[in-house]
Amino acid sequence: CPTGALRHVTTARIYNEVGGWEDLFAPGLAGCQGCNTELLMRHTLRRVGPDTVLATPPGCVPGMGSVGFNGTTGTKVPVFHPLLTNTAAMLAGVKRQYERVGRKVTAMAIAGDGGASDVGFQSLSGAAERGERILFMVVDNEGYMNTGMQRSSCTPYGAWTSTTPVGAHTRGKTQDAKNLPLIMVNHRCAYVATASTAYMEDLYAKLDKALEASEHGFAYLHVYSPCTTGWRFQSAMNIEVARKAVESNFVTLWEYTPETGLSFSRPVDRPLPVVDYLKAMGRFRHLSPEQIEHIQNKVEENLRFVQKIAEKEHG
Amino acid sequence: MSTTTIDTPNTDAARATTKAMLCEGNEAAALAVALARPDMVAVYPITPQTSLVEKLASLIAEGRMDADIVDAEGEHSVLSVLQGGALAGARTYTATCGPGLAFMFEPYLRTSGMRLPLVMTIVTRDGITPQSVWGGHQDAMTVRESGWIQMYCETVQEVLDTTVMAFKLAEHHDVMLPVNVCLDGNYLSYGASRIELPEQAEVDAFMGAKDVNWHVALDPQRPMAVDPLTGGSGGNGPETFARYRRGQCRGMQSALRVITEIHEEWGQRFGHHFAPLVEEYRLDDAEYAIMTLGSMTGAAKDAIDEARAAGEKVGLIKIKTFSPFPVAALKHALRSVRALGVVDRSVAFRWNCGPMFQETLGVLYRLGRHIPAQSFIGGLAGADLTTAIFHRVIDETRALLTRPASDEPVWLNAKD
Amino acid sequence: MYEVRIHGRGGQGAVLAAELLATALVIEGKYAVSIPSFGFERRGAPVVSFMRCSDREIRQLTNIYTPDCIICVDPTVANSVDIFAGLKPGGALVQATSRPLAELHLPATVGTVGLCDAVRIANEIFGRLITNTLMLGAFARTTGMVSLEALKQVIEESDFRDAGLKQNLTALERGYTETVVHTIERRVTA
Amino acid sequence: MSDRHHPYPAYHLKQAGVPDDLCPVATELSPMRPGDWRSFRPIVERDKCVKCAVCWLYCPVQCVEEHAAWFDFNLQTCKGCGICAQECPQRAITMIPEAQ
Repeated sequence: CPTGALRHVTTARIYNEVGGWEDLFAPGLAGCQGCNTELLMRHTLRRVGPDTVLATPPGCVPGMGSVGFNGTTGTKVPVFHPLLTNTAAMLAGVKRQYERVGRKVTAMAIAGDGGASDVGFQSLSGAAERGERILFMVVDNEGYMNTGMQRSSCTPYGAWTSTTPVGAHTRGKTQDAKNLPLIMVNHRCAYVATASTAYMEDLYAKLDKALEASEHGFAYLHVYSPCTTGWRFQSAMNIEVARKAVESNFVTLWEYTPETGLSFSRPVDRPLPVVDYLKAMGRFRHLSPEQIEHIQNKVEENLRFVQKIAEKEHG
Repeated sequence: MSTTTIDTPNTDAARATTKAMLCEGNEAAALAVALARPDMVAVYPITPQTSLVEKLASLIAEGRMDADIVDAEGEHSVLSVLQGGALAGARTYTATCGPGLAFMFEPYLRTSGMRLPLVMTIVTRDGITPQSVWGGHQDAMTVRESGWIQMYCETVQEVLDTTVMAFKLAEHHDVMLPVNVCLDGNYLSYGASRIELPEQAEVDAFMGAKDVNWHVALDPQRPMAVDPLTGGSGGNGPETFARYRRGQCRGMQSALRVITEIHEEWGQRFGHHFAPLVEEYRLDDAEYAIMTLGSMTGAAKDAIDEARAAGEKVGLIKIKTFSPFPVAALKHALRSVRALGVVDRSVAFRWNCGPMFQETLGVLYRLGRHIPAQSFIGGLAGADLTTAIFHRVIDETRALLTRPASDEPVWLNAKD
Repeated sequence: MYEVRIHGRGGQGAVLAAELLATALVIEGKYAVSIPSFGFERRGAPVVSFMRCSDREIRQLTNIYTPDCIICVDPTVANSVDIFAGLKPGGALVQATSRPLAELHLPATVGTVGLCDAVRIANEIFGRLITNTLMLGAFARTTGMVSLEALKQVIEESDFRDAGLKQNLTALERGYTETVVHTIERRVTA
Repeated sequence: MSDRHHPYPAYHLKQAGVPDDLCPVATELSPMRPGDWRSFRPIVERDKCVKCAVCWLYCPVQCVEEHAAWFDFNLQTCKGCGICAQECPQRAITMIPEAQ
């Protein structure tokens, strides 16, 4: 299989480059079996390195013990629980003080989509507007998964969550997801990108760019992170679900800088029908044909929207 | 406003040099902050605090103050930015009031638990509903159980001096708690009085070395997890949690001693003497007394002087430090009075009285004295508490010598 | 204790006038307090501010209800506000007006009157209706409570810049020299 | 960027004299080992392994250990999710019931 062979070369190259760097989380974290977020955290922090202050607002990231419990820590670098609401602001304060005293420290957040797109959005937007020099990563598992799968504004249309249940009157979430990365593009951040753990070489490349951008402006990374528990699929299928999201254009991978504009980093030539992605998990099991059509239309509309921005930037 | 300065003759050789000037309360707070040399101030404007942060911004713009100023998008982020700054070692400051304080309540609660020595002025404001932009203590009183130290100022000079002292207090190793300097919106924030401004070098000598994050830091050279989840239903969690809570309470109690020490040192250095916890005014042979808080006290003292001149045996007790509540100092002040009138500029909804009155009842119990005490509520939403009003308070308190107090508060600026 | 209440309209600088006056008195070695009224000071709306001074420390941070002197920096605000409320018997009025004393309706409490055609002078100096520094000059002339020199020093050291500074110094000077002071015989009560 | 990757410094609160009743802080690493969560464990067919590192790349707990000619798993921390077996291009990994 030619694409598979290509992938081996790429993964081996990543391994040879970064495999020797220390995993900066404790060996034991309490993420669910097959947790995509734990995978993302470990790769990310290893890449970003020990000269980092890490903020993990309430959610799965500290929920699995990255900040620790009762006197122990889960992380080898300085780490803290900001409030769900103030991650970007608190990190900005940390970064500014180190800049004031002339120390090079990366201020990084690994935040859930709920804390970023809902209740933490004001501080995120404010910090982006002020151009605070921080690296803000959103782990988008499309809901409040740590507390038992409640809907967030990043939850997609039709998805079952515990607060958008399936019943006689409603069948899952009745609104489409907020597109947080595009909102961040409209803040003209120094760097904005979407990524997926299924495309790890793409993620690593974007992490490098984001890290660099965070030295002179606000860097924002939005990573789609399937949740085996909340989305209802077998833990072994996590990367496969993440991959199908991209292959169906349910998730598009792109990056943006004010200088280069927006461009797709993994364009999909022949996208799978979105139903192939939806069928891979239980949270969409109840969908009617009309709901599936709505989602297919939305996927295409979202794609056209981003394509137009990309064309304008390069036209 | 004018920054006219006049050198004042130095009457005490050991005393620091000062400059006299006319200054509004908000301006005095800003000048004090500059003297304390914070690394970081974060601001969001709100009436009646606005002229304070405008003054800070101009001091920084003119190069008269070396601090990073963060124009945050709201008070919630203001306090959050400062928490981050403090965890990286910055001395930090902000000011707010009313709705701004309510909006920052979530990080506000956290500042004391993390033992971060922030200083924040509350330019007190009434409301929030009935909607009001005018003075009153309701905002500061509403957050009184949040683990912050709160000191209320009577004069513009006291605003200036207390604001500088607040930084040293907050960073004292036995305290390590955030401090609110409460300054009355309107009468103190915009009222301009003659003040004496201390010299920078002498404030530097008073302040000593900055020591903000020795106990908790976000520093790659000292990696630690800050505020991991603590508690649970078993194991060592609950007792660990209780240990930290008890530590917070001990810090508050230590503050009573440290506030007194710092006020004494300030008085020796600068010749400005303020009662650190509770001021006893003409109490020595007083049969009855009134209690005040903040800027209302000046008019009340004038009324006491006039009543004394008319032969009344009345004195005044002013609370300066409201949190931690100065139980021992207030016990001393109340030791011999036989009737008490307590004037609050806010309400304690649950007890149908003023908050200071409510707290004082507890002190009387500890003292073992059951004397008639009356709650007076006035000065809400910018209402003026004049000498004439305090004569009424004095008269009604004197009446308690011969009749019991009412369970109802007396509403001073309300028409029946 | 000497208490002054200043009446004007938003934009004429009544609040600033109270602070400038208090600062001048501090320069002269007195204690002084200025308090603005706390409303919505919109341009044109009636505004009031307060100033009290004394040889010893002032403790009251309150509004003023029984002033020794009223400075009214606007000729028509008295139509909508009772500017004389609480004036102490024998008190002073410093009024911006183009009318002679005989045309003014003054209550019995007024003992001294200083009249200054401030609007006309302000138009000549500023081309705008800024009467506050003019009326401080008029106050100094009428009451003698503060020296012209101290007021000049305050204006020189305050935030006024360049042309504004020169205009305000001129305004102060002309307010002082072009004010006519009348002493009213106290009416004998029957 | 590899200059970022130096050993992180150890810091001991007690040695630094930080009281244990101020702000909750922690420097001791969590001793948790979630290996006992497993129902299935991965078995590597060593001769099939080409060391492509795909299992390492996608292992959420990063428990993959490199040996001379093959990759294997640290069973103290492996939670048995099965992603490695699913993603291995050589089909070199099998999940077998923990009870076996």
